[in-house]
Amino acid sequence: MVTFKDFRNNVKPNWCPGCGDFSVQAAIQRAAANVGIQPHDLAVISGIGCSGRISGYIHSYGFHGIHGRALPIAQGLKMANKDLHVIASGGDGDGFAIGMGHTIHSIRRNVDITYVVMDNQIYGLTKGQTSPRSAEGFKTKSTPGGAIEPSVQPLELALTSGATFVAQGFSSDIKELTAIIEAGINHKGFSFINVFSPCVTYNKVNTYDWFKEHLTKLSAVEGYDSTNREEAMKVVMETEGLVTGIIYQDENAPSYQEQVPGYAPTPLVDQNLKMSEQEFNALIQDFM
Amino acid sequence: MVTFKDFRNNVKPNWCPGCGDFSVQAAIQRAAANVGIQPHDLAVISGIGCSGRISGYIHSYGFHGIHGRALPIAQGLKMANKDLHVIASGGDGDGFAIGMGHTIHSIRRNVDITYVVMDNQIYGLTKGQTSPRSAEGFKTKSTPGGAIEPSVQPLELALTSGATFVAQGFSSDIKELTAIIEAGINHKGFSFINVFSPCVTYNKVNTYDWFKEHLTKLSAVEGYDSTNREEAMKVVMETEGLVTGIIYQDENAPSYQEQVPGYAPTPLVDQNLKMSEQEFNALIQDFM
Amino acid sequence: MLQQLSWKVGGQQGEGIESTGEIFSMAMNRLGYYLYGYRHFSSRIKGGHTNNKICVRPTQVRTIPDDLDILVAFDQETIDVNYKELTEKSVVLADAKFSPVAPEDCKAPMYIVPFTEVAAELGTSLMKNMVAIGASAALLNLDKAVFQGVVDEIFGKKGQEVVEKNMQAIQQGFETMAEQLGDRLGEWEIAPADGKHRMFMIGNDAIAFGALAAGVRFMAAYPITPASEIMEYMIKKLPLFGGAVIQTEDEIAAATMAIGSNYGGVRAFTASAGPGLSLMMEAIGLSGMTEQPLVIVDTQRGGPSTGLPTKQEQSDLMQMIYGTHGEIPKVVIAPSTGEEAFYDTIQAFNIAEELQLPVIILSDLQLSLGKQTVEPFDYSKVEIRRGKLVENDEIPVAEDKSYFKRFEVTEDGISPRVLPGTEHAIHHVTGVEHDETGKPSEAATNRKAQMDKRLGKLQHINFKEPVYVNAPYEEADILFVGFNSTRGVLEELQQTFIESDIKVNHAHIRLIHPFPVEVMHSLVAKAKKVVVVENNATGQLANIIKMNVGGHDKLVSVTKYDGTPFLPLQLAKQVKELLTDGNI
Amino acid sequence: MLQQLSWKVGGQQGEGIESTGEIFSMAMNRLGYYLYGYRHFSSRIKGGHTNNKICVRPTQVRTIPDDLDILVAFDQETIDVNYKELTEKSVVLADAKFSPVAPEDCKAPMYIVPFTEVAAELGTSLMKNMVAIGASAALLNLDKAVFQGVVDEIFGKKGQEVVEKNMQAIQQGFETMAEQLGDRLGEWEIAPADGKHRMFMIGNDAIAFGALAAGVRFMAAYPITPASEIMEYMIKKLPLFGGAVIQTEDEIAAATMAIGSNYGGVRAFTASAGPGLSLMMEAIGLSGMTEQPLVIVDTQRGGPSTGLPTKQEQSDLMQMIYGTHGEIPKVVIAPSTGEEAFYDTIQAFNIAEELQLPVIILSDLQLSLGKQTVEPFDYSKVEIRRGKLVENDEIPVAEDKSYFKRFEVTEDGISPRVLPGTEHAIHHVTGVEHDETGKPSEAATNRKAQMDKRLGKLQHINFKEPVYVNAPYEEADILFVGFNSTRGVLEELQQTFIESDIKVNHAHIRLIHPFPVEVMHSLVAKAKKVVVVENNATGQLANIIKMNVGGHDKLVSVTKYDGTPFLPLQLAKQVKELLTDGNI
Ligand SMILES: Cc1ncc(C[n+]2csc(CCOP(=O)(O)OP(=O)(O)O)c2C)c(N)n1
Ligand SMILES: Cc1ncc(C[n+]2csc(CCOP(=O)(O)OP(=O)(O)O)c2C)c(N)n1
Ligand code: SF4
Ligand code: SF4
Ligand SMILES: [Mg+2]
Ligand SMILES: [Mg+2]
Repeated sequence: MVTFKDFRNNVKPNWCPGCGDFSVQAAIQRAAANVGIQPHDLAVISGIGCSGRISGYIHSYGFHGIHGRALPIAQGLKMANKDLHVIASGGDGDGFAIGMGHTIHSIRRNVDITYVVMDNQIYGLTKGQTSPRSAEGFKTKSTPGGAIEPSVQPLELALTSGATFVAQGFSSDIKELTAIIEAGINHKGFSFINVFSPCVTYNKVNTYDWFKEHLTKLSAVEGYDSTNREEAMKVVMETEGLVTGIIYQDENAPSYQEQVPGYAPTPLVDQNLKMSEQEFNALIQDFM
Repeated sequence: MVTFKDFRNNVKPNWCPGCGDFSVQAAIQRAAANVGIQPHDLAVISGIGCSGRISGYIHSYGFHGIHGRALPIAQGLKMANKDLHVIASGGDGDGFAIGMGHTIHSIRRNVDITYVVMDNQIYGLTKGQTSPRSAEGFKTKSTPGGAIEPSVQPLELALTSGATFVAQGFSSDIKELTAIIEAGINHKGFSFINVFSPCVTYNKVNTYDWFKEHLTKLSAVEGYDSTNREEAMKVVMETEGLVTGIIYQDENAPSYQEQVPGYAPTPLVDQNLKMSEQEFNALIQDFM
Repeated sequence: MLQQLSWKVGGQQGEGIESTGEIFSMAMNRLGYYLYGYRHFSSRIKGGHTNNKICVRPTQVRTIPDDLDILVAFDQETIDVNYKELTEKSVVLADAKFSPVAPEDCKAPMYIVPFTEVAAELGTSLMKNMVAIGASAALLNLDKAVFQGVVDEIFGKKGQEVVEKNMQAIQQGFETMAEQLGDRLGEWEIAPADGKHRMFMIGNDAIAFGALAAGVRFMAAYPITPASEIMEYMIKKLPLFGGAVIQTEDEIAAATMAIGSNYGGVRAFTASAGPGLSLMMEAIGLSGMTEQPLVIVDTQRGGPSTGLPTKQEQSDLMQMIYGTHGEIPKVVIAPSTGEEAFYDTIQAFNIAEELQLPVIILSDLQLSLGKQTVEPFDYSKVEIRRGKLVENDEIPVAEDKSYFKRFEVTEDGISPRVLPGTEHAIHHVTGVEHDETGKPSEAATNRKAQMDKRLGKLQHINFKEPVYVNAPYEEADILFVGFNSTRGVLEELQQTFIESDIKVNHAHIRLIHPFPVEVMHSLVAKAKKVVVVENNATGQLANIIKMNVGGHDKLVSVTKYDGTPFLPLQLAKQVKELLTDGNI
Repeated sequence: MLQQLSWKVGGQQGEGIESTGEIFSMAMNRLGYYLYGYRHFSSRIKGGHTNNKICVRPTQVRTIPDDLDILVAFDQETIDVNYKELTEKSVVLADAKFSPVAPEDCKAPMYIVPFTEVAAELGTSLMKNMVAIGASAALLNLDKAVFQGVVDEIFGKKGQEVVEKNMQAIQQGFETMAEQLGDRLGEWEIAPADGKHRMFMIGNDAIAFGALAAGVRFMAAYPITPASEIMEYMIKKLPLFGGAVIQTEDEIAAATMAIGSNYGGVRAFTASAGPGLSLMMEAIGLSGMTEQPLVIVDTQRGGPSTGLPTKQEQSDLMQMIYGTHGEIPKVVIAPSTGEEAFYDTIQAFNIAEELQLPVIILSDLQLSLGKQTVEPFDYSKVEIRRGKLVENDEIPVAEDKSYFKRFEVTEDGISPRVLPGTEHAIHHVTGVEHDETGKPSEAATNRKAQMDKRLGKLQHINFKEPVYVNAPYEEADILFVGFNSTRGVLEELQQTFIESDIKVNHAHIRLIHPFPVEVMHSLVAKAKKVVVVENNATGQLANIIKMNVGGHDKLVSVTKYDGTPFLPLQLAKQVKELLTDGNI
């Protein structure tokens, strides 16, 4: 039996003490163990940012790519080897600024991977500029007078983009977060998981306490039906996005891979690269 | 008095006969005339695609940029010269595939420009590949078995991204479209206008007739309140996006320019480039 | 009897010009002729002049000629735009429908043939192209049976009646023409071909086929001229091999997705043109830094920016070598024929895996879209080499979570490669500088070791025939140098010059980077003048030679950047002018 | 009395190391010393070793020395990482708190000083840096009054009490140290400075200040190390001038937004580093093709990919020249000092408008973040030239909607430029090839004319002093060549070598592209060996010289790519080894 300890490696994270990302890492490790994945069957693909370092802190395959492109790398990997469990992760700048296009198109595409955004409403690694998730009025190095753009609404965006799995967690609540990520891994399409992961160094507004005060837990909403998209949209709008839990899931929607015409039922990586002479000649015939 | 004829130039569009883009062009010309803009005070910034050619067919300043980047160019221009009327336009691939990130962030930013998407649910110029707006199941050169991704929902995306003006038109209904674009130009923030503009060559499904059959006009919806965002979202979801008219407008929201700290009330382009010696010395003092 | 036929059909885009050329060529191909075609078209869908110029020969041909023997015109514009290519020996066949007028200084006689009318009488004016083909057949004295196979193949699924109608159109075109020709019937007959069956394809087909044969099972791409056919081929064929194509949201996604797939162990690639390549620069750097194989096809077109998207150019050379920030090892391959396009694509995938780096297959519009005769590809020559791909059972069980040395500094400079999913080989991959296990490291000594290892890999490249050399002379007056599709025009020129007693060697660079310094050094040394011929304005290849080989004094840069390909006579004149100008 | 002091403070990131160096330097600056500082830091927010090395001299200094005179250590790691730089004449000041241990082979004596303890006693251990500064002052025999101004300025707004506490901390640091030092008090006293007031700033400040002085009123940018300070300066200052900064969603938006603003007539720019530049390649091409001015700053850092984001490198040179697909005219400027960074930035904006093209200001991490003494900028030297910007009243009324010839082929190759909003000058702009009015055109002759016009513009560049030359010898043994921040180390080396009777000339390339061929040709001709020194692995500048000037035989490429800057002694050794190896 694997345990979360199997997903620990011997690298000491270079995050600031108290950073929310520690718990996101722990939750991914626990979730992977709970699902029963072997470390070598998991690949964590991450972006650039403080958050992006996460792929180096989990004992599994890890790929720390370039800013904003974790999702296409992750999808390419999953297409190559459908037997791997692929988790993409990165910051709010990574996923909602430079990576916004990929985020929305990945959601639409529904390739079976899990995407965990470590949302601290700030650019951590570059030392405290505004992020698309920074609230209006939030003062940062790049908006000393306060941000003047309404913040991106990840859950609404995901829902309107045809997401089949939308959830949100809070890094303080490792238990709930672990359960969410577990469900995300088990979901057979693209799972979109936004996680409030406080930056203790540059975000003095959206702190642990702030979230504790403002967050609603879906598990506390009686009779909430996560299979209902309208209801999902409603709860997100009502809580102004400050809600945690599995917000929406369509368990029946086929994943991208299930729909691609001709896509092999076995991992592409296991195929013999060389085609037969017969196949080769048939291709030649097209041009004769 | 300017008339729409003042916005005609002597270039013959190279669109296919019957292409929806002709009417979008006409509507922009009429709207500009109706608003009373002088041709030299209008700048049309366009992307790459059949649609993108539009900036060359209107007698006004025109900038035909690169694929997917009409919006940042347009915003840079508007920031430089707030007295200009700036219209950005391009195709559905331009705005929702490669340009998706800019589209969402431009909406959030709310710089006072008008964005007209010529949505034909296909890639025209590159000869008929699937676009993010192609409906599921739609067969194209690149999806011979039918598209397998749910199509992007422009109106929902705009609404969830904090849009202050969201509208949709149909290129056959020049009158309504003209009125929409006129309102968009008059709107003081970012106006997002999606226009169904059929591609008669590569899209044999979403034809003029198809739209005539499927579109609902908001003007026909009794008591529709375009200042109510929830109602807007509702009507968009109910009609599955097949609705035309001004869907949502917040006339009171300040534009980006109005909120930038210190931004000059007169166009930046009119400023004297050279600072005074006094100003210069004050800057030097910071480093002494 | 002609030793070569130069045939062109022209009209408005969207009018069936393409299929006219296609059917004519297919028939000639089946007779065993060698063909080389070049299409003139515009960046618009319907309307605008388009034409298709095809050179037919009983022997190898890899260039379009300057002149025309036959011009088939479906509109007046076709005559006006193309008549300068006509000589006294040529002929114009013009559709009666548009009341054609020959310009005063048109050297060739014009025959007005009722293409549309005849077709309409047979049922649909759409068949006017078949009538025109029939008329051409009369000039060439071709048996209409020659077309039966092609017509069967194209119209067969529409039923026997359609096939027959089309054959009738050809027949009537032949007859109507024959009547007008009188004595001249068959005057344009071409010397007989060998009757062998060969492939007839565009360069993009050869590249795509090569990719498939190399074992590609995944492609991620975004449409763009003139690369899209590669994606379209893969969309058609990959499902037969269990693979998939994803049309991505942009080129950045395409390149990074291809990296992801290669990381996963599946050969994957993307194809684009200039604008797309410009967007992929960061991804290419990632591939280089993380040592993940990546193959990218760049089908060059007229630049800069959107430029001349449907025109020939070779102006991305420098970008392909130097476009990425920082320093990575990178391979740039530039095939010049359909055959090379196929085999070099396979080489590209092998090298990408062997050296664990990005490989760019450089093509140009003329090679990518020009349709040419290609010798059937040889299955036995399809070799697949995956380099140091280590399997699980070759790896000792890792102790105490220590990472696998995926980036080990080895003697030959190549680190062992493992795929995610391998039990005993967990490691980290990052675009940040890293140690042998992939952990980020800023240590100066490690940095240097990893940089040296990565950049040093290029020394181990296993590329067959990096330069195509035809150098009959130990001491040459001229060494011609080119890359990509100028191959044919230079071959032609070399022959002509040799015939006028100028000693000419020819080198066509197939491996652009790492530059084949030695071969080129000795060839340059053997020549009095080095004439570098390229379709760009700044003489990029000439500059690369200056940088790598020197020889500034004897280098002459011949450039063309007006969107049109080099033509043999025109180029000969250009070179000769430089000769008499004392430059040579 | 020292002619130069080399001082370093080190500790954990986020511990106040930066401000220790800052306060010490500011005080020295006000005494009229010349300073040059270089920070070692990592790509993480808190924790990890960081240090700040500062060279203090009564005369100009533009490099950090190899050795250290004083090392102030706030943790053991600082000693372990840096002790090799210590000589017998140096000294370590270590905080008693971490029970410091000097390595056995440490040549310098160590003084253990209770920095933290003293500070804590005064109220807060945060003031330990002031104690350390006081201790340093004792070594230098500095009057504590020297610090009063700086402390006032920094802590003034926190109230008089805080100011006094900090001054007390300095005082006590001085005294505690003085006690330990005994006789050695003031042994590290530096030769007196001239007392003149000069600026002390990082290169990024100089660039940003230059942009503001050049009339920039708009910036669009995306954060990245080591460019962010430029954006941060503009965010602070632009509101004072009515302008604005937009932090965009990515670098593509930043570059294209800047193009839009320039098109509108407002000087605008963006700044980034390698990864951002790789993403901007398509936009740069658009600027070149549409002839819209665009200025981009590239602050080079360790590549490739994410590479070594906080380390020195000069490896984007080739990309800056050749990164875009197709061929555009482009200017690349590489200032090497704070002064040049300021004036060259102004030149960049002038040239961008005069020649209507993209101009890249190349910097490197050492120049961008290294803090140095800079002569106060001269207002009278700030010249603004906008080129052929045509006003409405100079334009005849257009007839019948004919377009203005914005892309006219003129004698001097520069087309008249008008801004949108101009009544009589409506025209079209496109990245597609176009005619003189901006309408798309595929015509071959027009294409050639427009390409020739665009590329020919570079001949008209008006750039002051394209190469910094210090060439005392008509026949030199060595010509040193470099660019960007290697200026100081080469100046230093030139002097040392000249002192040992080697005839050395020095050329620092300030205008990288178009390459100053003539100047360099003659300098290369005058030298026996050309030693090109650069912080990259492939010798990019050396290659550019080979391409443009030749001289392959005498070129020696000296490279360093381990993330650390060149140091004078180390470099001298490296060069001398090459000399004795027979290479020189
Ligand atoms: C193309 C590119 N642009 C910019 C950067 C610099 N950069 C690194 S991380 C980052 C954003 C960090 O914010 P976020 O994604 O929210 O991650 P966090 O550090 O907050 O976890 C930026 C702008 C980069 N590495 N690459
Ligand atoms: C960076 C880049 N990638 C690809 C292309 C090729 N391209 C030109 S237009 C276009 C898409 C056209 O679709 P759309 O935006 O919907 O415009 P339409 O032609 O349908 O009006 C593409 C992919 C390009 N010009 N630039
Ligand atoms: S800066 Fe913020 S996000 Fe980054 S490691 Fe520190 S606390 Fe975490
Ligand atoms: S291809 Fe379609 S979108 Fe393009 S011009 Fe023709 S009809 Fe219009
Ligand atoms: Mg963040
Ligand atoms: Mg479209």
